[in-house]
Amino acid sequence: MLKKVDMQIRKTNVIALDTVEMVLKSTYISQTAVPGQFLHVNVPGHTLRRPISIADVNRETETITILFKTIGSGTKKLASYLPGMKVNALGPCGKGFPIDNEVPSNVLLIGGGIGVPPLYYLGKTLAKKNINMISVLGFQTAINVFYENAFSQFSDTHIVTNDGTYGEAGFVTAVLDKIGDYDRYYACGPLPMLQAITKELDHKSGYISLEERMGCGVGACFACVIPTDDHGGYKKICRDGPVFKAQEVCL
Amino acid sequence: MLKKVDMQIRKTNVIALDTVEMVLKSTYISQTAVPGQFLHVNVPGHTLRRPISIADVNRETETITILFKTIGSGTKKLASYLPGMKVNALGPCGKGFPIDNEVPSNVLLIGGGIGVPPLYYLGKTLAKKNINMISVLGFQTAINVFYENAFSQFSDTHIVTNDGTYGEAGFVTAVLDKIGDYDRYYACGPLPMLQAITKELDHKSGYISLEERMGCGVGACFACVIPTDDHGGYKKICRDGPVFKAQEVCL
Amino acid sequence: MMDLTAQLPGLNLKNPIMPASGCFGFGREYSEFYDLSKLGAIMMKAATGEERLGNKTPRVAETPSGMLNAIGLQNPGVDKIIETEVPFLANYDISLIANIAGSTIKEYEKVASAFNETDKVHALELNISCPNVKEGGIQFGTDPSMAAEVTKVVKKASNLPVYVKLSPNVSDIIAMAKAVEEAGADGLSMINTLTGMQIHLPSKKPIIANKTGGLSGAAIKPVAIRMIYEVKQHVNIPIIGMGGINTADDVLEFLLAGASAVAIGTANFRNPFICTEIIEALPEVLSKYGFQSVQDAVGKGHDIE
Amino acid sequence: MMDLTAQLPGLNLKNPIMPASGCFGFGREYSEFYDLSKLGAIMMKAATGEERLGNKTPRVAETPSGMLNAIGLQNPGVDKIIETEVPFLANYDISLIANIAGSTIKEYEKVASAFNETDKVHALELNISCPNVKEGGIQFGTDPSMAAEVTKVVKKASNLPVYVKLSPNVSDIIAMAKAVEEAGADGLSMINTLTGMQIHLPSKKPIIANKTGGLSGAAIKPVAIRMIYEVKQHVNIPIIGMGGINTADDVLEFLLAGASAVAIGTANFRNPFICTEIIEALPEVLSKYGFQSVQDAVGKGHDIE
Ligand SMILES: Cc1cc2nc3c(=O)[nH]c(=O)nc-3n(C[C@H](O)[C@H](O)[C@H](O)COP(=O)(O)OP(=O)(O)OC[C@H]3O[C@@H](n4cnc5c(N)ncnc54)[C@H](O)[C@@H]3O)c2cc1C
Ligand SMILES: Cc1cc2nc3c(=O)[nH]c(=O)nc-3n(C[C@H](O)[C@H](O)[C@H](O)COP(=O)(O)OP(=O)(O)OC[C@H]3O[C@@H](n4cnc5c(N)ncnc54)[C@H](O)[C@@H]3O)c2cc1C
Ligand SMILES: Cc1cc2nc3c(=O)[nH]c(=O)nc-3n(C[C@H](O)[C@H](O)[C@H](O)COP(=O)(O)O)c2cc1C
Ligand SMILES: Cc1cc2nc3c(=O)[nH]c(=O)nc-3n(C[C@H](O)[C@H](O)[C@H](O)COP(=O)(O)O)c2cc1C
Ligand code: FES
Ligand code: FES
Repeated sequence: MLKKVDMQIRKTNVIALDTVEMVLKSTYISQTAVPGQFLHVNVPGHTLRRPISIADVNRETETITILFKTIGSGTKKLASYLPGMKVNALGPCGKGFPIDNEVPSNVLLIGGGIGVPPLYYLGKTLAKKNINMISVLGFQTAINVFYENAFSQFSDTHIVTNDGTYGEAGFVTAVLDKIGDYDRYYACGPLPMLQAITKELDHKSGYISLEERMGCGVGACFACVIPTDDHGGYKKICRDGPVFKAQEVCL
Repeated sequence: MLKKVDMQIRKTNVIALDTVEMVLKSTYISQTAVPGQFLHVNVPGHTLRRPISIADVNRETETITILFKTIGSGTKKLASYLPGMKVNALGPCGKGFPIDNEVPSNVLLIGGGIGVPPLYYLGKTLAKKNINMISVLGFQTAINVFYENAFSQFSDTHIVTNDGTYGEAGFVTAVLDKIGDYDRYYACGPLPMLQAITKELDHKSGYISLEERMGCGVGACFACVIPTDDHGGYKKICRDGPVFKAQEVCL
Repeated sequence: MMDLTAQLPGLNLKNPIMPASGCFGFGREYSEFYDLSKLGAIMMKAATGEERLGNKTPRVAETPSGMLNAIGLQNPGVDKIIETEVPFLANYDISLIANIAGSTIKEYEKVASAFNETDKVHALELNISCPNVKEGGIQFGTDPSMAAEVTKVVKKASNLPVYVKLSPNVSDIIAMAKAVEEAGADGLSMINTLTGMQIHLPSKKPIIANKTGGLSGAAIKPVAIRMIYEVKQHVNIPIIGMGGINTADDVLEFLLAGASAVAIGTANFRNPFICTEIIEALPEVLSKYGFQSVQDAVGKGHDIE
Repeated sequence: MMDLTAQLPGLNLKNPIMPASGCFGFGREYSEFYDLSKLGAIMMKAATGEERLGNKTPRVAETPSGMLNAIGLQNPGVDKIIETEVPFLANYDISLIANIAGSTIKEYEKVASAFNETDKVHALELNISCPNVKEGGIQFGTDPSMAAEVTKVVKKASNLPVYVKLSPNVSDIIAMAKAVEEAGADGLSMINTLTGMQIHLPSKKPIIANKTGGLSGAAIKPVAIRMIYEVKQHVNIPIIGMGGINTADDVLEFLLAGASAVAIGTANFRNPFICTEIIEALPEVLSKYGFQSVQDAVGKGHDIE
């Protein structure tokens, strides 16, 4: 169930260009969050909350990790916060990736830029189920790259940069046919990336996590809808998503 | 000349109910400010600056002191600032009390509530000229009283509280006929107090310091005008004042 | 004890606080945060004759002290709402206000009569001011004679009290208010959003897919207060006030301006508990400023002449 | 080097930034902070036929991301302004725009012809939208035919290019813009303030002595952008845009919406250096978003159809 929680900042760290890793203490969120869910984060002085994915959970320390890129005034303000200060969030929001017993034994994780974070918690969780994983993580340029080592702990990890300054050059789709076999993919990243992937991999079972500008973050305002395939219907990304079956929604 | 300055907070102190004393470092303001001038203080997140009187200046430490009451969101935010943080202000604003060679040797200082601060710097300055001073300081109730000792250093000081919980009971006007003689008064406080004083002491030479809601604080927007006696004219409190001859303006 | 009740046509409210239409869906999501019975009333999301899918996304954008939205009246249609949403809300001890919208007078009529047949809805809020739909909506909201006409039709189609929701995007709000009062409106609800736009620099396009959107939140409060204050001096029907309320102090400001009850929209997004927190804070604020009851404060910002 | 120049009727601006009327007086105060020659132009405080003393105080109040003002056109009268203020400003290498106001068409005519006789003023800004005076002002600003009439009279009374300053407090901003364009306006200036009110809880009265005041600042930026964007699609005369500009990013947003130059009002109060800081920041912002010049960005927020 969604709650409004105050979380104390335990640690913040700039881990790549304009990219902040923040560790937050919350008993409730750490006990209930599943991979793919997000926090709707309050930023004082702002009318709307900011949706940020849960990138990791540690049930022992009762902490969660978020990773965010400083884009505009909200994330910049959040980035200025120091350990000891409190952050208020609604969470855990939305539905995460399905991690049932039917997860096939070989899966592919595809992350683009700031879409990488939710895949980390997913990967860590799948690793406990002994699923074999390949990760393809795309970034704009070398100084944007983060979490390569972290993903390597549980997966065969490929880094791609648009400008070729690190790893393979090009978009994540450039390496999709050079990697091993897998029976399902999980993807999160910018819309053009998801459009390319779902088209190229339309023969595969896949789950994608979507972004949209949000109002309430809880399903009440109809800001964050996405058309679904069944007779012109819509789903709400904040409540029915952000994770959808690749074939369920029209990108 | 008016400048825009960043000042570091050296000390903050709650000295009476909802009343904050803040010491700020500014070479420029400390060297140029005269008693009665004010700072137009920036409060981040607010459209307008807050006018606050200069309550004291220390040229050796290059610091100035302001005293303010926490009223609304601006002064509350200012009160939350810690030593080491910076405050931006325009200053020194306006014209202060005239401290020329014609100051008579016996003067009266009358302060009401948050009108007390500018009189402190005035009193300290006049004390150096060996002027004899009587101070009448009015507050609402005992827990609002501040700076009694400070004024006692240079003046025969009378405290008045509206409810009689400290010093004499009533308004400052209640004690005006019980004190010694003086040839000029300087007053700052709420409008009703200034109206009563200027009426009661209309045979005396007097200077009063006025408050008004301000826009620019520099004389450009015409927000802070006060009618003057000469053929329907207006003066600007922020630039021509805040100190005026008692008979010059229509309260 | 402070008397928080408010009596308006069709609405006997235990307190004057209700979520504004479109900002609270049909209550299901917020019912997970608190017991909806704590509210005075709920203004439901707009209902149209048939299902509407609304506008393309993005549908919201943040602005200084406010936000833009162009949802475009997405809703499952009045019949589905009556079938699935009204019964859910009827479980709570609150007044229900149905917000009705349409592109044609016929559609308004249809929606109004459909709600008339349920006995669970206590009043209608006639939305003639939604700036985010291509046809209808806004024309009704800026032309006094069209507003009067649709008010008359809806009054005839239903026995429920009708609160006409006024648009602030007009030259003369008093003329609008008087026109619908004469046409039989039982109350007014004001204000809806101001039409605005934000351009996204990287894409050089309006952020909102619909280009323009409705501006709500604290930024518009001075416009809401001004319009309510002006209208209060010219009509005799009660006003439900809204536009930028974030605190119990804000609520009192609306009461002083002339509102008899208030609605809270955008503020729910930042704080899902905003309505209940304001209900809890209101008694202290009222007594701090010398009022014995909500009713006592209504219109007290006007000179007594 | 980035080309910041802007060419508008009567105005050859070295950059598109000017302080907005009423927020900068006649430049004297801000000339103590920086050399006014850095500006593109100055929009002078409103001039009326005779001296005006304006409204009672308080005249300003702060609102969320904005402020209200009701100065009431206080000014020493057009003759005094021409005698004492214009010569001072003529010392600087900038374009001068005289903001003219009045209660009657005759008064507008008088003020316009007085400025026509100085050779130091480059354009007139016809203020038909001041919400803070009892007579005149706002009526001209909400009725297209009255707006057209006063525009015609002023055009006739003067050889200077006339920029008509539009009020946002109207149902149909396009109709207003087209009416004054047809009447001969050389350009538009928009927007003036939105009428608003704030009630002071302790005194239970409107804070502004005039009761209502004009809302300005960041809060109104979305309304300004929307109106400029809409008007741009319907007129062929240039627009000087204003309303809530605080940053060089904001300036670009106005250019994309369709403004050819911009004015900065309220932001001067918080930061007296705002105009010069924005002038300095603008080249980088323009090039960041791929523009070679100010002119290059004008209207680029519109679909190319
Ligand atoms: C479900 C979900 C999960 C996300 N997870 C992450 C994450 O883990 N790390 C991360 O860095 N970013 C994530 N984002 C994107 C993140 O929400 C935006 O980068 C952030 O809101 C920008 O805020 P700002 O104040 O910096 O930007 P501004 O541009 O100032 O924001 C203005 C408004 O636009 C909204 N907005 C701007 N960009 C986006 C966007 N891309 N998506 C949604 N709303 C946006 C803001 O929330 C705010 O309401 C996620 C978005 C969604 C929808
Ligand atoms: C020349 C001058 C000197 C002053 N010196 C002092 C001082 O030394 N100590 C002190 O505590 N106060 C002083 N004041 C009053 C002080 O400016 C206000 O208390 C303060 O601005 C309130 O801000 P706020 O954000 O707390 O209140 P809010 O009510 O939130 O402020 C909203 C707006 O109203 C203005 N405002 C509210 N009350 C006043 C007021 N009484 N006078 C002017 N503007 C007001 C604010 O500046 C702001 O623009 C002085 C005022 C003036 C004009
Ligand atoms: C996301 C959103 C959706 C809205 N939908 C509706 C609606 O369906 N019908 C309606 O009458 N008003 C609608 N409104 C307007 C609000 O009910 C309210 O009048 C306005 O937002 C001002 O109040 P606020 O500032 O408290 O949000 C909507 C507002 C928002 C922000
Ligand atoms: C204190 C004040 C005084 C103003 N006086 C005038 C005026 O005399 N003539 C005029 O046309 N506009 C006047 N305006 C409106 C501004 O010129 C401008 O159109 C408006 O404030 C929006 O811009 P901003 O948000 O940058 O302030 C005034 C605005 C303020 C805040
Ligand atoms: S953000 Fe409100 S429904 Fe998703
Ligand atoms: S505050 Fe602007 S003139 Fe005094």
